[in-house]
Amino acid sequence: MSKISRRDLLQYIGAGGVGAVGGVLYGESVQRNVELLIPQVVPPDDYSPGVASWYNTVCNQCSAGCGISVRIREGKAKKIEGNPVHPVSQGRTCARGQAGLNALYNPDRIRTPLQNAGQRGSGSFEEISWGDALATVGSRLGRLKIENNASRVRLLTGRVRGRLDELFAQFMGLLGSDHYQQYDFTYPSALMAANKTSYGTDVLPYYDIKNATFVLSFGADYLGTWISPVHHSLAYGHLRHGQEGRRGKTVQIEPRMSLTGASADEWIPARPGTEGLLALGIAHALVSDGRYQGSDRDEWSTALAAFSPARVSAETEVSDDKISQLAREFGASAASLAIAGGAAAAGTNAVASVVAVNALNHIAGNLGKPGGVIFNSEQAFSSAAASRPAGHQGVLDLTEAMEAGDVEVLLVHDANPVYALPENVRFQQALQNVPLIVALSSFPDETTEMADLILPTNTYLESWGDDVPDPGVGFPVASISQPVVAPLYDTLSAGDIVLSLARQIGGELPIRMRWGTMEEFIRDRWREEYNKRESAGEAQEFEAFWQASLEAGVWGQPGADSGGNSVPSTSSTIASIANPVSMFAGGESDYPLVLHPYLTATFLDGRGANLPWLQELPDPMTSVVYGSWAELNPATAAEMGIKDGDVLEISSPTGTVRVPALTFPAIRPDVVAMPIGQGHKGYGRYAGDRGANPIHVVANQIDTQSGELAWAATRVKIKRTGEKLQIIKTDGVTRTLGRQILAPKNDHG
Amino acid sequence: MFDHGQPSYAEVNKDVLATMLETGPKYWILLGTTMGVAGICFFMPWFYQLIVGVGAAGMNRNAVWGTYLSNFIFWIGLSHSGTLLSAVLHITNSPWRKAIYRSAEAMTLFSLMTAALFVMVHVGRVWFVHWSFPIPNQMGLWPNFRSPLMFDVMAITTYLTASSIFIYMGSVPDFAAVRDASTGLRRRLYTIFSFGWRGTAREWHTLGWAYTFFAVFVVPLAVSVHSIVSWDFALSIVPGLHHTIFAPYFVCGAIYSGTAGIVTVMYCLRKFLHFEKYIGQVHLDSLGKLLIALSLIWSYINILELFSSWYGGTSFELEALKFRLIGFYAPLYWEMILFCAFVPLLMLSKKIRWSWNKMLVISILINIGMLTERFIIVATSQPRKFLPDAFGFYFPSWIEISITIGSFAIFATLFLIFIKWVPSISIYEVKETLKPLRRDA
Amino acid sequence: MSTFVEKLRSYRKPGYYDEFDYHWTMTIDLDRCTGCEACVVACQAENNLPIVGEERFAQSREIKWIRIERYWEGEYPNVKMGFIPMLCQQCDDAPCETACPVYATYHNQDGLNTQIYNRCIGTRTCAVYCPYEVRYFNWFTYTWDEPLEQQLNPDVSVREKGVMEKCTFCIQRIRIAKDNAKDDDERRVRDGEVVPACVQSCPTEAMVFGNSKDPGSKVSKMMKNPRGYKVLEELNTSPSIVYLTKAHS
Amino acid sequence: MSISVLDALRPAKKPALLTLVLVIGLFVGAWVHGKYLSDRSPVQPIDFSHTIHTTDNEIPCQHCHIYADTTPVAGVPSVSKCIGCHKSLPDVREGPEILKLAAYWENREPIPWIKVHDVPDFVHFTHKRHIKAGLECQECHGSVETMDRVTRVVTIRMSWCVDCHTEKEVENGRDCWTCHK
Repeated sequence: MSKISRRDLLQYIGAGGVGAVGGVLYGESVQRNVELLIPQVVPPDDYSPGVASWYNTVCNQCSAGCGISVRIREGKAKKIEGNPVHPVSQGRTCARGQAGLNALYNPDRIRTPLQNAGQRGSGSFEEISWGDALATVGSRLGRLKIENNASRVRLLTGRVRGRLDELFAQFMGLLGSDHYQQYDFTYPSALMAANKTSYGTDVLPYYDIKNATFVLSFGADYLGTWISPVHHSLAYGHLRHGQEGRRGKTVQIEPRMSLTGASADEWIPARPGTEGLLALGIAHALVSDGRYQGSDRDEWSTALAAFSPARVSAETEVSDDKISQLAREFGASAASLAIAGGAAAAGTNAVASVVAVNALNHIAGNLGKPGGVIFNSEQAFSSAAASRPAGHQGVLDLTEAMEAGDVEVLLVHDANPVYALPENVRFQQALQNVPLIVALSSFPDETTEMADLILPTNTYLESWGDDVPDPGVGFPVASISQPVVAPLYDTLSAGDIVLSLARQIGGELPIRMRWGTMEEFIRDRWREEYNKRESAGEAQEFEAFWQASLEAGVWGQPGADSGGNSVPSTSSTIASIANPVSMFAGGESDYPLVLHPYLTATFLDGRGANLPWLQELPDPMTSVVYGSWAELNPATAAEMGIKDGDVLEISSPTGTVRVPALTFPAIRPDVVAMPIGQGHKGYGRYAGDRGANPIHVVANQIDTQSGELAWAATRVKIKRTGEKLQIIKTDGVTRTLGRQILAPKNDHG
Repeated sequence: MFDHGQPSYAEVNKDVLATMLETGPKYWILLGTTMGVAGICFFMPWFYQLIVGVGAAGMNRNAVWGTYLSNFIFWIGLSHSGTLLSAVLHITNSPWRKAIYRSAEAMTLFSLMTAALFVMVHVGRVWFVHWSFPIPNQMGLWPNFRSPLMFDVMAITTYLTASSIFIYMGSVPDFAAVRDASTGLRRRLYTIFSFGWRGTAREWHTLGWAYTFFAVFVVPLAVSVHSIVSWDFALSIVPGLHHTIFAPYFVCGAIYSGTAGIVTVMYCLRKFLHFEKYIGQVHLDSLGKLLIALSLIWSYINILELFSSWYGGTSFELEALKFRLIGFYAPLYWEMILFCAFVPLLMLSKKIRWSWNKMLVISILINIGMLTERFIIVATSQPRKFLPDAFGFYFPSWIEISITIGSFAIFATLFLIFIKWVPSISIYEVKETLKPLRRDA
Repeated sequence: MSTFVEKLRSYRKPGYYDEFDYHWTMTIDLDRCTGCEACVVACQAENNLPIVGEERFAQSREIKWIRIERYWEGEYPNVKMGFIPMLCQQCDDAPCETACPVYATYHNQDGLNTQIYNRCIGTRTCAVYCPYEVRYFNWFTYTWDEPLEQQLNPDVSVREKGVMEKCTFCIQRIRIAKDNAKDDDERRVRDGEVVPACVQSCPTEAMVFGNSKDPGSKVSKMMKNPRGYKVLEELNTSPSIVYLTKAHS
Repeated sequence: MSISVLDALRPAKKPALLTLVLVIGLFVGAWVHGKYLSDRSPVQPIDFSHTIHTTDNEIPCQHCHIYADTTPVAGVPSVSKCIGCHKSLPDVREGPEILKLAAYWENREPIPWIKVHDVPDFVHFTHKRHIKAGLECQECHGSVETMDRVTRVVTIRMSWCVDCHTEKEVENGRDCWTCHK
């Protein structure tokens, strides 16, 4: 090789050097970022990194009171599942229950106490400290108490049971105000009132779907939204294939097919508002066929004489044959069960309709036997079980009082009446007459937005509490709700807020409400219950009982007498048989269609709309996500020239909403159905401002017997606006096109 | 053979080399334009897509394949006639091949490259695309040799390699001609390119032998490549794709579109590089006849495909067929039938077959039809498979449309660069066709 | 020659295994399924499925490893609705497995159809080949609004853009169950010890999960039900999910 | 002018050689970085010596890394664990590093140790199984007991894991879902 010159050598060295530096830089650039190992300062006793632990508590996504287990890893909640030992949920959950984690980790949660910083309802708030916030409310309440004006303080909550309800009641009582109301759109007022009429007691009986062989449901969407869907679903599974060689049958009577209707063997679209009449028609057929053998047989014949199948058939648009077939099956089934709910219990005839269904159960002899209607004995933890009415009447009274200027301080906890009341109740306008509105809430919503002061509450996964499921499960049961994670933000549980307010107000309140925290209060109450049951209640033993209950999340006495067979007197049932026909707001000529708002399994009365998993969950019947729609029978739509996505203007006598149309094969041609749940204004980013809220256009009609809002008794007219809106749905073609999808290939055809 | 009288050997050299050695401003403007379009329409949207994800395109959960894949098949198809035609005609000793085969082969090469680019654009994580090659790696993993995509990788890389060698080998004597006609750096480069070609009898003999060997080798390869591309589809069980006819269908379609592509390229070469002397009516006429034959085969296979769908009688195939014939994309389907089955029949008339302008239009129409065909294959079948509830719909996004346009610019750019580096007509083979008349005269 | 044929036959066997170790199988009773979609949310929670947003839904780019399909029958008033939960069928002759050029999906010794996210290059061929359309592609890298990311399951990888994903029968739960079984004197996983999130949540107990190689397991018994069938059986994909068709009283 | 290829290539010789040297340099640089400059041996917030603890004082690994045989994570000892011993060791109470530890304890702050062995998020490694299979810590971590500052001695690569699984005939050890899920 020739000699390398000095100059060349330098060039080679330079190239090599540049290369080496480049190599090092490359190595540096592809190196992973430094990760840290953060040890604990002091590890908690039950801490194991990378291993999950489970804590049991109670679901608060609806009022069913399911026990849940929450999977925790490294202090964070990862997954909600049913608590296997809890008699209501038995290890199962529904979609809403699963989505509870979205509530806990919701990015829109209120993180500190807030004070209104602009005009009321403008939505501009500024942060204040807990001390200031509690002092403001406490001093105001204290002053009213001293002035003996405490009745000008009102407390409105969502459906609250257990010790929290007791604490609220005690607080208001000590304050000197008896105006503590609950409001829950889903509260079954009509059912309660009808049961009072039929059985003399306004409790929810246990509907034993599990052991029934024939379930006749009048509008009750028991698998999706009604009372205790998870428990009913478990029972439904058992009814279908729980027992060898027996498959229970279900029939659903409703104008628009619900989730339950889709699973039923028969779906019967009776004319809206005539469900009770149909029940009486079936009862008539049962009695006239001689299937009823009670001593008061003749009286029943007389009472039902007016409801001959011919007449009922004409009014309900259900054929004679169908009525007698239903009567036959209902009477002949080993264990038949009739239940009423949903739209059938939301007309102006709500109570009369439910009473008619109760009569049907009575005639078929379904009371107090397995597979029928079972009455719970006096509950364990009786004080906690006392159910405070959460119906419409209370909130109407409140509105009236506010309009009259009788309310000086309104405390709202976990209720959203601005959203969940018809617009012509004028609740939002009445709020303007209240000098101080205090909202106890975890999330911003339409009602919270109207508040002067927001006290942010823990979610149920961060709070102490307890609950007795309503209806019971046939034996004494109580569940404990415990915080499964530490509070994420500077928030307090509602119970702790009340206790702090009591201390703030002073006087006898802190003496009578002596507990430092909600946890202490719950423990104290449970100790009392324990002592009541175990005569020699040593502290050591209670501690063991308490730990065991906490671990299990539930306490129960499955062996205890359920009292299921004790049937209350039903003598008044006959007397209460009336002609149950619903009166609709709006004349048929001006308003040709009946509005059928329905609760959805995802949002219920709209409370689930801020949870992204539920927004992204396709509607079970239509697969629509993110938005609302109005369902029309294809024939009706074709007649009016309406196509999917045409924006409709739906007008009732009291209001108008705009919503895109969607044809739906399983709805009566004279009905337009709308899901409840969307149409929020200010319920966080996921609820957004999408869709429309059908409750707003419902006329404020009242069922006279129960005071319940007759939300299914409004007629509407629809008009095309000419606009188009894309309805986002996940379904493609919803016909099988003869493919082997739902059943094996049929060799014969 | 020659429309404007036979040129002399020197004229051939001069005419062809002039296209390489003399570059006017028009060329630079054209090159700048195509590069600009490629950059703006292809690479910018692609980089955007790399950053946000393939979601930038219009595909969705029901239609996970889209325009990128249909363009991939289109470009693979376009690659087909070049090398294949050249090889077949070489073996069958058709003299009219000699003036056109170089650019036809270049077309093959560049459309293969464009097609490979579409693979890159198509996949979700292009930064890991090397995992589909069987190369040693720190994970100790092999690719999956059962996968039709793996067959594809193999087939296309082999085809690309073979085609490159084929075109290069055929160009060596011409590189030597360039070398001899130039000085300086260019001379140096072409010295390297021409491997020291001196034109001895032995060299000619070896070249001839090797060239023929490769011609024979490339033919089955080309047939296999598009068969394998068709298996990407046919090996699925998707209604409308799971057809045994697919391999011949794709091969035929590929040659068809490629031949039409050659006509387009011929027109451009003749027009812009002034090759009127060398590319004449005989080429046009022969290509026209070939196109008619291919069009008839293509139509026949199409009819067969419809027939077997209908005759199979399953709900899946019938539904797919129905959607294709009268669904949303039916206008495109009928456009394809018009352009690929009926328009070519016009060439039965000699008047049309002999007109450069009319043939240009027809050739472009055929390729539009073929582009549509590929789009229809992708867009009408796999969004609508077995479960009606999961039926979906595909419509390309502007990014996909832009990248499609950009791909033509990339092809044009590569071709423009090619004509300045390689004699776009084979000098020595054209000379072979000259009758040694002049020398006598 | 005969050895060659034998070799060829063994090659034809699903997943090359002479025998599966476990054969995880699911039965879904359509007569119990009410379409409530608890399973859909349970899956989303367990497997870190992204919240894709309204716009992505409008582009049908949602990711739901299990979805409920709806099929109407008849016309008003004699109209019926059929729900069918659709998730990866874990086919023993899976069309998707042959498609992947990089082996990101293959059959494992438990009869499961795997999906290795970090191996996937995103050709999406598997999704085209899948007749059940249960493979979902990450068109984007999805993020969670703070603090929703605190819910993410640390046992499951969060997928990035360009990657295919699908139901795994909750492999992380199977692994934990096997892990526990191994600790416990290297015993086998017991029936009912492991269930995927969807099965666990199902309020009507329509879904049953277990090892079909164990003749005593609940799932083996359910599979013998005369109502049993496999969706699109004619395609011969040998799914590991047996559906029980609706019955009539 | 010559038509020899070699002649034509001659001017390219030097640039080609320079490029070659550059490329070799790149590889050398990358190798040096990986071997000596990378995060194999990061400087920790406290200059903790495994030699003193493990070799000199014969403390077994799992005395401090208590979770190794029961959970996926070996676990670094909590600050309370460190201080628990050191409180009762007056001899070394005044050492500068011990004072740092004491300061962390006073402030109830965790010590931000830097990870030496790290795998990507899509690898679900579990210590428990490896310990229960009878592997010594040293097989992967090297002789930590002799290190004053922990150094990563292995390059954690998939083939390294798989080779061991293959060699030891781990049950289903080559199923991808063993580690990736």
